[in-house]
Amino acid sequence: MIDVVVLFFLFGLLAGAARSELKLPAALYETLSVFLLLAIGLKGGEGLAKQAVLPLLPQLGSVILLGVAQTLIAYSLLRAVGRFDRANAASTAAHYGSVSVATFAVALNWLATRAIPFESQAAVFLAVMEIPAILVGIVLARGINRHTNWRRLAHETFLGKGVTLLLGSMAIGWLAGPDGLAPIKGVFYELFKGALALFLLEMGLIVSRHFGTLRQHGLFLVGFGIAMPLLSALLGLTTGIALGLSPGGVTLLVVLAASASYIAVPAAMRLAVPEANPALSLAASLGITFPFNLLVGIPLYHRLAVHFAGDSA
Amino acid sequence: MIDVVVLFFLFGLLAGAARSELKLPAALYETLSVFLLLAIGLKGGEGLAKQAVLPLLPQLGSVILLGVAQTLIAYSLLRAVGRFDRANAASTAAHYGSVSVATFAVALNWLATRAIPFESQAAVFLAVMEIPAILVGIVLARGINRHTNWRRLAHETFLGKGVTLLLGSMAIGWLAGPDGLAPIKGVFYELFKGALALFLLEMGLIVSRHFGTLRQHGLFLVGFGIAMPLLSALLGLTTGIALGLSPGGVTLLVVLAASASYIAVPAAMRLAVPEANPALSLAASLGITFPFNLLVGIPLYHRLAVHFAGDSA
Amino acid sequence: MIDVVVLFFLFGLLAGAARSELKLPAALYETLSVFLLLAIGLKGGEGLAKQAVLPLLPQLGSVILLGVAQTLIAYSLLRAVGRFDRANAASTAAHYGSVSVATFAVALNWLATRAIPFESQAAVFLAVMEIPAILVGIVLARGINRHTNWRRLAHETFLGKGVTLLLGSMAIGWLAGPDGLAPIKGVFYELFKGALALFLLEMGLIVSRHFGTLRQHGLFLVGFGIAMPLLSALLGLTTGIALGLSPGGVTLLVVLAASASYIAVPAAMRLAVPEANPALSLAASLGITFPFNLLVGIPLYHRLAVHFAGDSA
Amino acid sequence: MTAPSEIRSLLTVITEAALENTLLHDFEGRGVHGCTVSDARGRGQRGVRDAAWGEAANVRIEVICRRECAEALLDHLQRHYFNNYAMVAFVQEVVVLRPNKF
Amino acid sequence: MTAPSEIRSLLTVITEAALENTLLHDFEGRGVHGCTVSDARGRGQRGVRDAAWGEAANVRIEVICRRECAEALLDHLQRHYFNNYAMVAFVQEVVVLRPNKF
Amino acid sequence: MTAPSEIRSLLTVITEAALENTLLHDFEGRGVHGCTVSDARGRGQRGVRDAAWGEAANVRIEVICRRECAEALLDHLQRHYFNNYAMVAFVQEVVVLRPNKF
Ligand SMILES: Nc1ncnc2c1ncn2[C@@H]1O[C@H](COP(=O)(O)O)[C@@H](O)[C@H]1O
Ligand SMILES: Nc1ncnc2c1ncn2[C@@H]1O[C@H](COP(=O)(O)O)[C@@H](O)[C@H]1O
Ligand SMILES: Nc1ncnc2c1ncn2[C@@H]1O[C@H](COP(=O)(O)O)[C@@H](O)[C@H]1O
Ligand code: NA
Ligand code: NA
Ligand code: NA
Repeated sequence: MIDVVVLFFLFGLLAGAARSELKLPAALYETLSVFLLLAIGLKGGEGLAKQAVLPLLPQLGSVILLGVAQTLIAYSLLRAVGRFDRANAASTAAHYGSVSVATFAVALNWLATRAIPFESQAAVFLAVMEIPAILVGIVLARGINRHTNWRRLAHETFLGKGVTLLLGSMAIGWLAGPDGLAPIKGVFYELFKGALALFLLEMGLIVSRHFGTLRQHGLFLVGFGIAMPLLSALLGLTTGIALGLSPGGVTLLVVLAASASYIAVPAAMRLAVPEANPALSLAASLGITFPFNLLVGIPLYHRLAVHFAGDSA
Repeated sequence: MIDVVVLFFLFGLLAGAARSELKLPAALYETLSVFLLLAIGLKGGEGLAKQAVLPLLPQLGSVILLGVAQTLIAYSLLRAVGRFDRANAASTAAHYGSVSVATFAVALNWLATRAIPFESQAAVFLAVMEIPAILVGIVLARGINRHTNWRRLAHETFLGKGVTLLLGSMAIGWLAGPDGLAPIKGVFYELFKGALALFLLEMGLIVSRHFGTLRQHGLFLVGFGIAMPLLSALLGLTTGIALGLSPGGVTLLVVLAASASYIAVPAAMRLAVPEANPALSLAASLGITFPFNLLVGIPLYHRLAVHFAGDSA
Repeated sequence: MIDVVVLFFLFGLLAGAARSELKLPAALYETLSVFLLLAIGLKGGEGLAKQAVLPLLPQLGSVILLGVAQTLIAYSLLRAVGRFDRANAASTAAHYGSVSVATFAVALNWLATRAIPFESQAAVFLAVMEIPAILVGIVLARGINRHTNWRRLAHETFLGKGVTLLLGSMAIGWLAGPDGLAPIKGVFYELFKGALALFLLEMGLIVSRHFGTLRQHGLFLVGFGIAMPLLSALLGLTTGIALGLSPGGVTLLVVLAASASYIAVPAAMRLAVPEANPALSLAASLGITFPFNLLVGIPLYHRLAVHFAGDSA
Repeated sequence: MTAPSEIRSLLTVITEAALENTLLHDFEGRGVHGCTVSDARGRGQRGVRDAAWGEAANVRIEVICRRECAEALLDHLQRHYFNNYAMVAFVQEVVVLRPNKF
Repeated sequence: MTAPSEIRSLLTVITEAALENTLLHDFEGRGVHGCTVSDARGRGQRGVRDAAWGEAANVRIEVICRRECAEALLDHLQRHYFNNYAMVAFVQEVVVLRPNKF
Repeated sequence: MTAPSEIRSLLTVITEAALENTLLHDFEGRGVHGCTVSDARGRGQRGVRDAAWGEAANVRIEVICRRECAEALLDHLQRHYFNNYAMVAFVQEVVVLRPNKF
């Protein structure tokens, strides 16, 4: 049975496709994304409080490499098969090397609904995988000898809204621990699923607006938007098994690998690689990959994870 | 004892009348109205999941006729007694033939507080009764041979925000069923009353702004704003009894009949019948009928429903 | 252990100081402040319903005098020690004679977390202490023979957003009583701490923006921003003990005395004493006194209250 | 300035939010290739219109186009909307680069 | 254009949100029949004013009126507000229909 | 009018919200002392941009400055942004008091 939050996404998609007048206030969308990031971070930080932090460092290194590898592979595919120019290939590749918070949130919800346990560092993976792809994408587009404003860029990426919220709330969860968090769990944990439902309703409306671009740019974008997450999923699966994660943890890492950014990366690429067409990369990441992961990917990735990492649980 | 959510309405009314600087952010008002529509729809859909849908069809036909009848009666009264011109009579009549979601939400809350059961199709009635009055109103103002942009209008009415949200969330509730909805009940059901309280605070502020128009347009508007819902209530009562609804269900149908639209209809009429003065119809529907239904109507309608439909419970 | 809501404040402070791009939507901030005021008022009103109102009158008189005294003392200090001109001294003094709702909310939360009881009239004190300092500040700046627009001013102060919400929700809480409020407690009581956490995150971001002014205006502002609340705390302590409040109640009165306004007073002073520099008074009240009270003040004031008023409990 | 600059007309319409889509549709049908819309509140002959409440919200629509186009749009507004809607419209001259865009 | 069009002055004032009501009240007392207000953020001599936080929010007030009226309003602003408030005011000429409205 | 009034240029730029900080930074480096920003939605050659969703949000930036400054800014915009960003820029003349402010 399909999760109720995904039904909200489909509802938004349909309403958008039917050109309904339905529109959520921009402030609500922003509020919900802040809320989801805080809730994910708090939960992650709470979990981290219970384990040693040092053994995580090699894991973080691995997921960074994972993100870099995905970006390079996506770039090659887009150049060779899609015949994208350098700027568009680099920009789109960066989207796929990075991650989507919304997809991760749906996966968290999927696991929670089925009471499947997972490692709390998954939230750290989320924060850590957001950035490297952006840097790789810029180098692919510009080379490293060009006068990119690295200072400005570092600021944008490391102090961007998403990363700040994730790291800050993880620190709070870690410092406060389960007892300290108890008073605010009524808001941040119990309202999570309802907030996610509303958020996905808006995501559906947004995604439907990107279908137009898809119709223009033909089959390649659609194919890439499905093939790339599947390829990334295999990389993520291998990494997750190599890191000895539980099936739940592997699922989340695969979801992170397979998901494509649609907030942080577009904003950074718009400034760093302005000649790339944002409609193209967003049509792929939002219009194809996001719904694919929600509807088909997550259950599939979990099945794979159980199949290959089931013993290590 | 008066319900606490109604106290919030009175508070808003007083604050507005005293020209307090109190103002809620527009995004909050919009968010609350989205939330209430979703919650009503989900609950309705969940209820519908438990019953056969086919027997509903004749009920839906009846409530559509009910809305049409109300519009025609209101039009005659406004023309004959109120000496309104054709456009204003048609526009105002459409408000009264349609329904008010806020009034319905207060009635739902009133029944829930008193643990009075009702039929879940009431939410469907709400969605279905919003539209016909708009069409009738336009025909009354323009005749049917004129070149109204029916396509545009159909779009506005059937894909308007309210109807989209109601139908979509009913579908979700119906598909997910009680178990599927469980994870999001923390948000959509348990926060309903608090959200309604905040919403009514803003409604009070809004209503108070329409008192000025009332002072200008004299007693007729006030009289009509009270007489019309009472008349409609009788029609609704008859229909509800004829449909064999429980006292709770009859109460809700009477409330729907007695309530007057203040969102969907004004917006549609503004475009379709521009020469009608929106201040006039809103002063009646928002300034008189809405508070009348909240403060006097709902308990009265329930007493009537129990008296006449009590046996069928 | 530091309360989790205060961690959110520190997070905001750090994010702001690091020039993160984190920004909450304005509508969320406004919504949270409306929510906190309503929740505080409802709780206060519910408490008041259980006691006689007449004995409160002399208490209200005392806290008004307390606010007036603080304003006069602050004015003298700012003129004599800080060498502020008349307008700036009067405006800043008014901030310190008035109160901060956010500080009060954190103190409420601090007591609730530790299950320390307090008198419900504290919420009335909050409403009553907001205003007198504004009037005193204006008289200090202008004298009383000048043609100030008192009517306008009375409107701004008595019908300002904060006072309206507090008085209105207290009335609702009082009228509805514990049973009447039950249905909306899910929203207004159980979400209080989470909402406060989000609110303090934004407060941290706001406060960090006032550090710049502090660097310019040197040590005096910092010293005043710490010394003044301590001085006010002693006055509040004496008053609280004289009124025979419980340790929890004394703590809240001390917090009110020690806190400095950053919403109602700046807005009123901007219009009434335009030649005063708002950056100066806000840097002190928001940049110094607010964080000082949150991090150091509240626990300290409670210890003092227990020490001196412990027997009367 | 290195690029050719030219004079165009800037038409500003302040009106009821309910009209936004209708007007944009009308304008498109009259050869307007772009426009900018922002929210506003205001007061005028038809009373106070403050953005908090849908029915009374205002928008401000701006169109840069050739002079003849601006005049045709003004004319259209006057014929179809001036009588029944809260509406103010005015035209200014502005200097633009890339004049073929407008 | 079929209707009489005429030149009027458009006065734009960008200032602290705290002044909105006061200014509108002043303007009304000086024969102004309508105005439009929108939210804005900005920076100037009195620092950065970004709309997120009440004390530092800006508004942009626009008034269309006769030239003499615009000059009188400018003069009033200068006398009473220029010294103590973050404020910028400027005047443009605009073409309007229905000139008797302004 | 009692104060000296003078003519200045008002440059208005309507562009992608993502550019806001970059442009303000550029402008400051070119001697601009103040500016006003507000949110907008719109449509143009680069499609529909409605404010609800970050990537497609527009801003409207206004700068009052000397004519030479406005021309230099226009030139800068054209060189660096016109090709790759949704952007419209235009200049008007306005009457200001306190001309030394701009
Ligand atoms: N004289 C004016 N100056 C600037 N804006 C105006 C003026 N008159 C009206 N407006 C704006 O235009 C809208 C419609 O005006 P009206 O049709 O006079 O009600 C008002 O809500 C204001 O936002
Ligand atoms: N040169 C300028 N161009 C456009 N807007 C300005 C300019 N200078 C100031 N402003 C606006 O006017 C407000 C008040 O300016 P000021 O009094 O200089 O602080 C600022 O917050 C800006 O929104
Ligand atoms: N003719 C026009 N009149 C007014 N605003 C325009 C016009 N063309 C474009 N715009 C605005 O400028 C933005 C960028 O335009 P463009 O580069 O043509 O996509 C659009 O999103 C509109 O907000
Ligand atoms: Na990825
Ligand atoms: Na009705
Ligand atoms: Na104080």
